[in-house]
Amino acid sequence: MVKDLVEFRNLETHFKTTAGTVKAVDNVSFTIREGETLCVVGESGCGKSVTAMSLMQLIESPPGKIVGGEIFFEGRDLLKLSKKDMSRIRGNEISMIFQEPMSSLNPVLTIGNQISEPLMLHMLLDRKAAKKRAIELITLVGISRPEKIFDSYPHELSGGMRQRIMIAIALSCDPKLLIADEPTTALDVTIQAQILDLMRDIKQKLNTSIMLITHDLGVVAEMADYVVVMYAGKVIEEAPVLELFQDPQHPYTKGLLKAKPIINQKQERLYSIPGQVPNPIDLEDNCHFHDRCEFCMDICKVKQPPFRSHGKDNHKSACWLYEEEREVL
Amino acid sequence: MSADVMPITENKNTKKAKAVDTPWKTALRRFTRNKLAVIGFITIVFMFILCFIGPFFSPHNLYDYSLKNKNLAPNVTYWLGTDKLGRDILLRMMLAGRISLLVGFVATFITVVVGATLGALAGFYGKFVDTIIMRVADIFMALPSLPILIILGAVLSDLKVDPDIRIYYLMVIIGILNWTTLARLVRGQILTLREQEFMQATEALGLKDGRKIFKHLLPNTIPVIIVTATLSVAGAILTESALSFLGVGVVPPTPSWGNMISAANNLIDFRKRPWLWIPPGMCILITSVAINLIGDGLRDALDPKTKK
Amino acid sequence: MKQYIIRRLLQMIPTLIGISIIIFAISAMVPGDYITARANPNMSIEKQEQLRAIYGLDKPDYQRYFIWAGNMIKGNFGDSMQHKQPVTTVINTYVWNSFVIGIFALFFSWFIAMITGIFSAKFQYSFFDKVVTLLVFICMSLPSFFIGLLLIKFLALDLKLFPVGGMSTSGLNATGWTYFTDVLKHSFLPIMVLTMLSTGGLTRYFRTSMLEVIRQDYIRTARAKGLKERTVIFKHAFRNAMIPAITLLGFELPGLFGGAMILEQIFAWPGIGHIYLNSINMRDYPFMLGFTIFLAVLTLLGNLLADVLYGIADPRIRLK
Amino acid sequence: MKEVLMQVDNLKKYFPITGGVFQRTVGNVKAVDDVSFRIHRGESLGLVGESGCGKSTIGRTILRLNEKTDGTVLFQGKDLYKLPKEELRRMRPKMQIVFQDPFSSLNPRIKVGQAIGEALYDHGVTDPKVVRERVLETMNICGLASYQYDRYPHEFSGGQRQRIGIARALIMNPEFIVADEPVSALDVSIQAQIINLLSDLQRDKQLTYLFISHDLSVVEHLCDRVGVMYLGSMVEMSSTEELFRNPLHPYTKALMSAIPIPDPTYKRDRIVLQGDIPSPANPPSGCKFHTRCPIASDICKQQAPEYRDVGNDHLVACHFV
Repeated sequence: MVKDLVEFRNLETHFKTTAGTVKAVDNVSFTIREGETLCVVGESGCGKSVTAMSLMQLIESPPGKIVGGEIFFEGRDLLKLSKKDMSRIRGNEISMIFQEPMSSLNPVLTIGNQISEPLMLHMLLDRKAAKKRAIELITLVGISRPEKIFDSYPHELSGGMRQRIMIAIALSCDPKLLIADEPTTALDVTIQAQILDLMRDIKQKLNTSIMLITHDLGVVAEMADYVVVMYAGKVIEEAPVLELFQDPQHPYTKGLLKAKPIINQKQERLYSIPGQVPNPIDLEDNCHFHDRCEFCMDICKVKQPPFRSHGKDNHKSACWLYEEEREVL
Repeated sequence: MSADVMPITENKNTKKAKAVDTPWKTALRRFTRNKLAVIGFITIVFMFILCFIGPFFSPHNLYDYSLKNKNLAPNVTYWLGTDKLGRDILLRMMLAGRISLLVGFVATFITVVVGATLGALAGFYGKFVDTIIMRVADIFMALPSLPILIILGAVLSDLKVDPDIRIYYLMVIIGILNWTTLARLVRGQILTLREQEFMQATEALGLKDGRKIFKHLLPNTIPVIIVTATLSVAGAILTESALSFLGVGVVPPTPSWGNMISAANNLIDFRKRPWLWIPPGMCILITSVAINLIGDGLRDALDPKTKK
Repeated sequence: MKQYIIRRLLQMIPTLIGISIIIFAISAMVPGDYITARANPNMSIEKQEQLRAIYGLDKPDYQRYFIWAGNMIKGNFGDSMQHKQPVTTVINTYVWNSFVIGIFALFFSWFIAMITGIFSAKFQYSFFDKVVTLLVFICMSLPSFFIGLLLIKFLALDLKLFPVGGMSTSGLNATGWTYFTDVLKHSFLPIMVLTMLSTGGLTRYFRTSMLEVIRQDYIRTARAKGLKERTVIFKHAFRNAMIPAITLLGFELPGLFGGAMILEQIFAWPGIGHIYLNSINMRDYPFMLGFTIFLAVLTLLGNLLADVLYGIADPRIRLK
Repeated sequence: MKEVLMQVDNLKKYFPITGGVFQRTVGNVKAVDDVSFRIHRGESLGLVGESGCGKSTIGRTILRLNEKTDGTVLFQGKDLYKLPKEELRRMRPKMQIVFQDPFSSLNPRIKVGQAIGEALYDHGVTDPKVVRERVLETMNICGLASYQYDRYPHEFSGGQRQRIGIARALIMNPEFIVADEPVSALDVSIQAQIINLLSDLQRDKQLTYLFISHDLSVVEHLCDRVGVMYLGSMVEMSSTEELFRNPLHPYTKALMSAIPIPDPTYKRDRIVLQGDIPSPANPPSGCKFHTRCPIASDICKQQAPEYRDVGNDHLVACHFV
């Protein structure tokens, strides 16, 4: 039976702003299984990045703070770990790559220096062994002339190559989980294809589970085994990738799938979800999508739909359409 | 006739027609939240009241040289004591404050007018105009400002300029000599603004030059000017007091905080009668700290990037 | 890099010419001159005329400018009337006294500014940060002469901790170690004031630079690698914050050699600043002009040094 | 054949690289390198390509927002680069532009209503009531509520700001609009709203578009003809239907196959181009694509291919087509 690697249970991460508290992550629960690629998909401001940063405990406080819930990693609740233990896990058992390759590497340190750092810290390698391992890693991520790259500076590399170096750094200590926060959004489409190929190839070789955060449904279809859809800080649907694309339940997921123009499938007029994402400050206890939803009923405006499976075992969603008792309380 | 555009569904939050908060209102709100800046503002207001209104309430007047109560320590009638001519130190300090504050603000006004115009010209017209102005700016930047000011002060003394008129020369000299910092900042701001897409939009819309400059470029440059001007007021006050202390700035009998402190050159006064020179010194210190606090508060309030 | 330096040096020439014209014009405006300033009543008019001729003061202004500028290019700044020695030798004798207090003040202010800047950026909005911000504002608005006088009054006169002024106790013609400690005691107050004056601005500069860097993505990457907070701050953040700060070293150059005119006057410190101030009072033109040009050249070289240091510190520019 | 609204011939735009002691020009970034095309009235031409291919530069240069290096640009038969400054200014309303970044394309210090309407004052409309009337009407067409007239840009979301940008261009009753990546910075659901708005406006106001984007699927939906660019040159151009049914240039094929399809069952053998996009400062010799082209051979290295019509108005620049 495949073991659960990470389990989020009722995670709450809030940000204090002058205009009020923003519930960036509002009671989020889902699990990542070993060797699986889980995609968290949603538009900007839905809390997908904050969820990942909460797992890594890189939330800058003030203004942000994890106010509730638990995050289990291999059975241990990370939120209860001491700062020292947590920093031993970061970059070692869980590692992360980010969206902007152009600014994610330190401009004044050489590539080699930045790859060797986690090796020397977590794997206790000396400088020479770390250099050897670093050169292996540079080759693993598909860059030629690794010795030259080892001594060069980030500004001498293109966006695509820098993202490969970020992946090399993340893989340096054979992590169990690789978090990728929109790794290809800032890249051109031909380079994006290379990076996605590389990530799939690495998953085969090292059997690392991947938590991929994206807003592009095309990337989800290509990479994901399991998908979690988020909107305004909440998980509104989760399902295996095939299930989600063929039989989406939540109106927002359906809307997203229809809104994207697809090559060779020309439509006369694009379906578009009206309105815009609600103001995140002091949202009421109701379905946050109600004012943009074409199936909106009275109950949606008043009460929050439960997040449950409706018939299929691992396909859950939070929408009153599938609930029996729908009269307004 | 209009296309069947979906009516934009207003959700509750954006609907309520809340008061329109203009960029200036948001800036004011941010400024008032910054405690240090507000303290600075209150201090400045107090200094102005002290110097410009205080003298009317003082029981003494400037011209009663009564030698019998000269060099008195602070007492109930003379709150800050008297000097060797029996003049009330508190009254003189207030009048001196008028001069120092006036010189500081007028000199800065001159710096702003010269610096902002030259900076705007260099930034907006570019190429030929830009190179000339920037070359001249290089020269002024390299000029050691304090020595030049002292030399000019000495020149004023040699030309036997009447003390009252001398103040105005002083304002012009201090004002003229540090226009370069503001000019560079304004030029830099205009160059960055011209790259912004909304300035290219004014070009695409075919707006006339006048509208481009006064409706788009200047309003977005004003924050930089306000912050730099505020900080340079403190600088101007410090410069004036230094020159006056060296005897080449505001020259007695016109009182200024600087030349009141030069009383400390006489060893006995320095040691025995600190009330002669410490209060004006404290005034300079407090005024310039307050102005710097306001300047920094303005920078945070007006800079759109800093989201506090 | 060499090409860049050559270009900058060539660009300095027109600027220097411009400066020399302005400085000469200002000093030419002064009605009196060295002779009238020193003229004692019994010196007859002809005597004064003769003296002026010797010093060449009787020629029209523009001619005097070309003579002066011509000599200067040949390195001859003319003789100081007051000290009866070439300006360059006068500068050489006194400049090192100013350099001593300048270099110590530079070291202390940079050291203090770096530490406070880093910690007040790291613990932004903390109590420490608020105190530091207030202190920074006070230091930045200190009138140099007033603070000098205050310290002399309280620390030297009242508490007798330090000598009132001068560089060494007169009459004590000791050598070696005792002389050294004596000078050290005398220099303590001037160095302290100089440090206070420059620490304010520097601390604010370091703090803003650190705050800017701490928000960058690569700091988040460093933390995501599990590095200790100390390494993240001192290795990753500090190195990047230092790059713009290094250029400030260049701007300190004029201060180091130019001396603090007002402070040296208050502390009677025999530095070049003090001499320069006297030369202005005494209308000693050759020295006055010569030293002002010296300061201007120092400022220009300082600016160049600042840009060169920036190129060396930042790999993105160094390789160009 | 419909009237040609915009005719561009051998357009070049080079950015000089300076070096040496006297800042002499030592090289050129060939952002736009000899590009020609025509846009007919009522048509929307798509310009597609990756970063550094020069599509945005073309958009700005044909409106003379930055100066060309060579070539001719005729708008309604008039050569924009020969017009005196004032006459060019008076022609501006006919040709407008919508920008990509919703946050930097609006002046933060003036009200939205003013931003949309102010240009009218400089083009003959003097009565404020008339201006306000036309602004409110245009805002309504673009899906903005009237009470938002007095609001400031910082109170709007990205999608709404794009609507303001479109209203600002639309109010001038333009005939030709350059849309420079208008939806790239927006989320998918908002993107669809703006795309629909643009196509509705084209239908209702008979607008002509030059639509610049890096997203082929958006271009396929909106445009009648599409040009694919690589490193400053046009590599292929044809009607949308023809291009997507029968792409000829290897780069176009690779570009299309690289786009992730939101359908997990969709299987295809994807062409993944190796290597990185070369720097426009020193482009490869001969055919610029030869360093990454799967079917490159010696001729591609020496000689740049001729950009020719292979029938059915399908232009392509490749030796092997």
